[in-house]
Amino acid sequence: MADLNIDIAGLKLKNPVLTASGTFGYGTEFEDFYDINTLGAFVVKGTTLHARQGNSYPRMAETPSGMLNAVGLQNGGIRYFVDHIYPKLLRFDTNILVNVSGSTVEEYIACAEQIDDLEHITGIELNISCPNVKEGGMAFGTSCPAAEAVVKSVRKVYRKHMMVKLSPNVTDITEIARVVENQGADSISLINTLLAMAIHAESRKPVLSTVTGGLSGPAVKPIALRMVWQVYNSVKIPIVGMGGIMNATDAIEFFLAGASAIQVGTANFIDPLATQHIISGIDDYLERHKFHSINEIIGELQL
Amino acid sequence: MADLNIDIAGLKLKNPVLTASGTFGYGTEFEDFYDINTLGAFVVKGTTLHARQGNSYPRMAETPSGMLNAVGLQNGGIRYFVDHIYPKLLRFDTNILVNVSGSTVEEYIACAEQIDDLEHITGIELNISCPNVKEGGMAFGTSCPAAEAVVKSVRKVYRKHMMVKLSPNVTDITEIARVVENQGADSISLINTLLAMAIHAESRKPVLSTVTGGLSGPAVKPIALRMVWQVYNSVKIPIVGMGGIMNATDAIEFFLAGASAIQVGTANFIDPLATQHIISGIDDYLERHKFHSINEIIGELQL
Amino acid sequence: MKKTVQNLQVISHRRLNSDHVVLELKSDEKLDGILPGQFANILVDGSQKVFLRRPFSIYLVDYNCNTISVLIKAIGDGTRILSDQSIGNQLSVIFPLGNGFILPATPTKVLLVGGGVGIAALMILAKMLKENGHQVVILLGAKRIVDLVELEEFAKYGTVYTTTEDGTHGTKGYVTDHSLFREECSSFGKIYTCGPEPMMKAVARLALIHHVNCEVSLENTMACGYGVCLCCITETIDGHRCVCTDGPVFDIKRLKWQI
Amino acid sequence: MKKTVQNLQVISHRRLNSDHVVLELKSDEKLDGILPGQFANILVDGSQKVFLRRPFSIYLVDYNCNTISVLIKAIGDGTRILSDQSIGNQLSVIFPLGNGFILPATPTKVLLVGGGVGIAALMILAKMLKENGHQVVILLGAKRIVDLVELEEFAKYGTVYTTTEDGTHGTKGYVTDHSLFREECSSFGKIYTCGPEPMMKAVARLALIHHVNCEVSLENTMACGYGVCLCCITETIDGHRCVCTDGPVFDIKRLKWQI
Ligand SMILES: Cc1cc2nc3c(=O)[nH]c(=O)nc-3n(C[C@H](O)[C@H](O)[C@H](O)COP(=O)(O)OP(=O)(O)OC[C@H]3O[C@@H](n4cnc5c(N)ncnc54)[C@H](O)[C@@H]3O)c2cc1C
Ligand SMILES: Cc1cc2nc3c(=O)[nH]c(=O)nc-3n(C[C@H](O)[C@H](O)[C@H](O)COP(=O)(O)OP(=O)(O)OC[C@H]3O[C@@H](n4cnc5c(N)ncnc54)[C@H](O)[C@@H]3O)c2cc1C
Ligand SMILES: Cc1cc2nc3c(=O)[nH]c(=O)nc-3n(C[C@H](O)[C@H](O)[C@H](O)COP(=O)(O)O)c2cc1C
Ligand SMILES: Cc1cc2nc3c(=O)[nH]c(=O)nc-3n(C[C@H](O)[C@H](O)[C@H](O)COP(=O)(O)O)c2cc1C
Ligand code: FES
Ligand code: FES
Repeated sequence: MADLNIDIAGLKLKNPVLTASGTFGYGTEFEDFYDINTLGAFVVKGTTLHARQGNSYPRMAETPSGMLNAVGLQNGGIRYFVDHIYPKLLRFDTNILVNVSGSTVEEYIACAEQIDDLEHITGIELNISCPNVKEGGMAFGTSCPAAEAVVKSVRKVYRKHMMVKLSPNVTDITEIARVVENQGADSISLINTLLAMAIHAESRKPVLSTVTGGLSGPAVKPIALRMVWQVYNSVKIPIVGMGGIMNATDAIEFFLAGASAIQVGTANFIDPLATQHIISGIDDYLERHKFHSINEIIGELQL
Repeated sequence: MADLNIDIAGLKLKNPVLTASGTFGYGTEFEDFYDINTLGAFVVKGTTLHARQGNSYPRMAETPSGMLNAVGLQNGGIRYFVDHIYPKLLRFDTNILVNVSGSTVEEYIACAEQIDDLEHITGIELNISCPNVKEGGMAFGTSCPAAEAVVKSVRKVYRKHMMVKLSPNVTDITEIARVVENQGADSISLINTLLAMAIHAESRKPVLSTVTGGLSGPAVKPIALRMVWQVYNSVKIPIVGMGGIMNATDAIEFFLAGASAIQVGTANFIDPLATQHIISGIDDYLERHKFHSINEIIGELQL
Repeated sequence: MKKTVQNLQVISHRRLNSDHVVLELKSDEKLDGILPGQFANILVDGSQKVFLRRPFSIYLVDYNCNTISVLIKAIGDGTRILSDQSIGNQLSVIFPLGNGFILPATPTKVLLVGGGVGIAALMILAKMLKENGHQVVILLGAKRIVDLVELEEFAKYGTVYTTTEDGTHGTKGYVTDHSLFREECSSFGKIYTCGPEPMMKAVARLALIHHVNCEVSLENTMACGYGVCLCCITETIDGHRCVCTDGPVFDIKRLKWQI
Repeated sequence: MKKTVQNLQVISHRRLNSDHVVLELKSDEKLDGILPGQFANILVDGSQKVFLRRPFSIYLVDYNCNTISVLIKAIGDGTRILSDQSIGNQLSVIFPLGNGFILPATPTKVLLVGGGVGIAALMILAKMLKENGHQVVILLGAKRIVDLVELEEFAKYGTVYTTTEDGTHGTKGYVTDHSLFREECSSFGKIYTCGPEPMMKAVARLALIHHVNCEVSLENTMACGYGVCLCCITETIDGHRCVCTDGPVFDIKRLKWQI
């Protein structure tokens, strides 16, 4: 058994496998399948200051080796989370991060402030990259000044681990990554979904009620890997990589590109046990290649 | 038989099916398979002022529902093209476009000037989006001032149809599209490949000699469709859509999103007869839905 | 039963007609307590065109053999590949999912209305209703006679009536054109329906008019099938609700249908 | 023969050992003039993991039955799926591709050196050399005895020698350790080789030393297989050249190998 422990800027994880926001509910949905305390951490669903209904149906389209979603951050709002969800999370013995979104900087701040008070929440993942909401969302992650404003403001009120999740829908992801680092992010996670579209040729209609949605799954893996590698070469804070990770081999590719940990998203839908296979597969890989610790392969791409 | 004729800003095509640069050689390679005069047009391989060796091996990686390439514009240079390739193209009775790339604006100009003299070449496709060359290439397509400079300059020396091919590696593709339109492009083609990366976990090496390469194939179709639709809603000049088109249904989706014609790229590798099936499939679709002409479905997405 | 992911083995493959098959899938583990109306989410492994799992109602359960059956109508790539599975193949299945129909507390005369492949959700329901002493009437509608399948199987659990749009079997017309609705609708203590949405809405309208309780089983495009992706919503009086966890069975009074 | 895309039917499937099979594929059309060393690019239809075609040397051709055979070693998803094809299945095949070996103009004693699945390119070559009156010596190398396949088939066309790394068959060691190279290398008018690159380089070095003409058949990752993608280059004295059209067979003097 290799050493899978990893320290992400003070966030100590028993292994580098997390689940991605919006693909893991509040964790409780997986309890029938496995003990979710085996995860390095899990990230709960996108949470906003006010309750959100999300977008209308249909919200999903299958695409080649991937899918589009246009959920639009359906959630009960931070008060509902604190009152009704948080108490249920107290029984878990692993790191829990809350994914936070907002339409304005003030909303981000108000939401983060309330999470700061929750002892059992190890950190937040600041989502400045949701492509499925009309206001805010991705806009914060595709412009340097906007990213700067939101990260800086939240940093002032949130004292624990602040991971910032970047949008891949940009010309130069390293630019945004550096801004985020400079404003005090503890770590960076990427990628969120790519803005995309599906059309039903027979009915001549868009498949999604919102016309465009976010692309995820193996189709985006090569883009995600490239971005992780670029960001790894541009910032010093740790990176949490994701985008199309289906198995341990995919995960290893992200570590080599520079990710200190990874998140599993869409793969949860295909195989609810995906994270469990990935954790043991990483261990196998390390043993087979005679590495003692996961730390020995992070960023170790041989050029 | 529906009417497949289409007029792209004066470029008259017998049908809206073209082949994409870099995936169709100089056309001659397909003569064993079918009569390439059946195509609306074909776009020959990326041509530069000076001969280019291209990148080292390996240049290709297979990815989920797609592939990466890092060819790097291997070609004999424009003089070689004029002297040795052009004479062989004289026998074809369909539109031929030359895809032009450069490291500097001057190179683009010099190359375009020489093509302007070739009677049998109907137009150029200005490639401001190649991700696989060190200098120039994609840089011209990811910044508005750079795109403006190259399109404006080439417009001065090139009098026939000037199609400009956009890069998808940008935050806002409509911004670049408008610049290109304002500088006198006759049409816009998109998308070129997405900058991406593949890693071989066992050897811990990048799969490509250049580390990153360009992603194409069905994996990118949802992104390409979204960009075509965005550009369609932003400019008045015609759009030639591409990115992962494998069959007639895919092609129809691009027409509905706003493309007046489409290009078939990676699909040629999987099925050399892909264009032939697509042309007849488009006709079938139009007949089945009782349309008389391809013009009736362009941009006709029902919102 | 808790939801699980299991590799189930295809142990029988029964073709009903050109596009319908019933697959029987065997588990290595003891099955317990699957509710009528629950579904299974099946992986179409290795196909280029099918990325996500495909949901199917649990058609029948055999607790002695530890098998579940699904009735599949081939309409696209996923269902076609599943229809062509050979005996012995393993399929990765997440089950049981969803909430299930609610059976009446006391012996009741109930009506089951099925259309198209929606009948798949009703077989196990009919069986359990009968086993629980209810009086079961089954009305199945289809376009043409060839689309009516498993009538004999249904007949084991209740009286079966049919309608076809072209009149080739039973009453000519839609299910709602059947005399059952005109003549004895109010005599039913509950109506259960599953099929195309327009059909279910028409049935729901009649149920409302005649003040009969009615549950419908909805379809929806699903990514996960167990409540985490939030892709499969339907509008209810409580807002957006997931069809895969809050449903697929809904009391029509909870739905915001324009009927 | 002009290159074509055809659906060929699997008409025989011969398993040689746990990971090698020979598939015989039948065309509806008359085949003509396939050169030894040419290859076929085969579509692995419908698999999620395999997007591009996979290239295979043409192992044998039967002009009477209009079939080509390929020898496949299962090393990954594509080759595994192809190895499992049943008789009757259709495969989309682009063939014949590439340039092919050049046969000596006059009767000559030639040496064929094959390693691993590289032997696939040599069978049809051995056959045609023999049919054209050349004297054929065949040297096949492998790790262990189990990896040596089709020795009897090769024996039809020439004298067969073997080497294995563990000494379980023939000479112990690499092909270049065989006495043929020490004792009679210069007696060959030409050497043809196909196999792992280190092996081919070692053979090429000896050929150069002994001033024997030598052709090698290269492998490469290919997207198209017919010269349009420019992905499959190798360094030659004329610059980058495509293995799929300028090759797969190269005279070693054209290659920029460090040997
Ligand atoms: C809870 C539930 C239970 C179900 N039970 C059964 C069952 O018992 N037996 C059965 O045969 N089917 C059942 N279905 C439907 C089945 O899941 C779909 O037929 C299947 O997902 C289609 O997959 P495909 O790959 O064959 O078709 P695709 O290639 O995905 O689609 C083919 C065409 O059908 C349309 N389509 C796809 N899915 C649906 C859908 N759910 N509703 C309407 N149109 C759709 C697509 O837009 C497309 O035009 C059920 C669905 C749900 C949600
Ligand atoms: C001209 C030519 C002729 C060939 N003839 C034959 C033949 O007659 N019989 C035969 O069995 N094979 C032959 N091959 C090799 C065959 O094409 C590959 O084994 C096949 O493409 C692998 O596909 P896969 O999906 O099974 O493996 P993949 O999943 O693609 O790869 C599995 C592993 O093998 C590596 N790999 C893949 N392709 C190659 C390659 N070409 N060289 C080295 N490593 C590779 C990958 O990096 C990976 O690690 C030939 C190749 C060429 C170019
Ligand atoms: C259905 C769905 C819902 C998602 N919701 C959120 C969300 O609420 N917040 C967020 O930051 N990312 C969200 N994402 C993005 C994922 O967390 C992840 O960044 C993306 O899917 C890429 O990873 P994958 O390819 O492994 O899924 C969602 C993704 C999907 C598929
Ligand atoms: C091997 C290869 C080489 C390419 N070379 C060029 C090129 O020289 N010039 C260019 O503008 N685009 C080039 N492209 C991009 C294609 O023309 C096209 O824009 C892209 O592949 C997306 O379409 P597809 O998914 O249908 O392949 C190349 C693509 C591939 C796969
Ligand atoms: S399908 Fe994912 S929540 Fe219902
Ligand atoms: S494989 Fe495309 S040029 Fe050789």
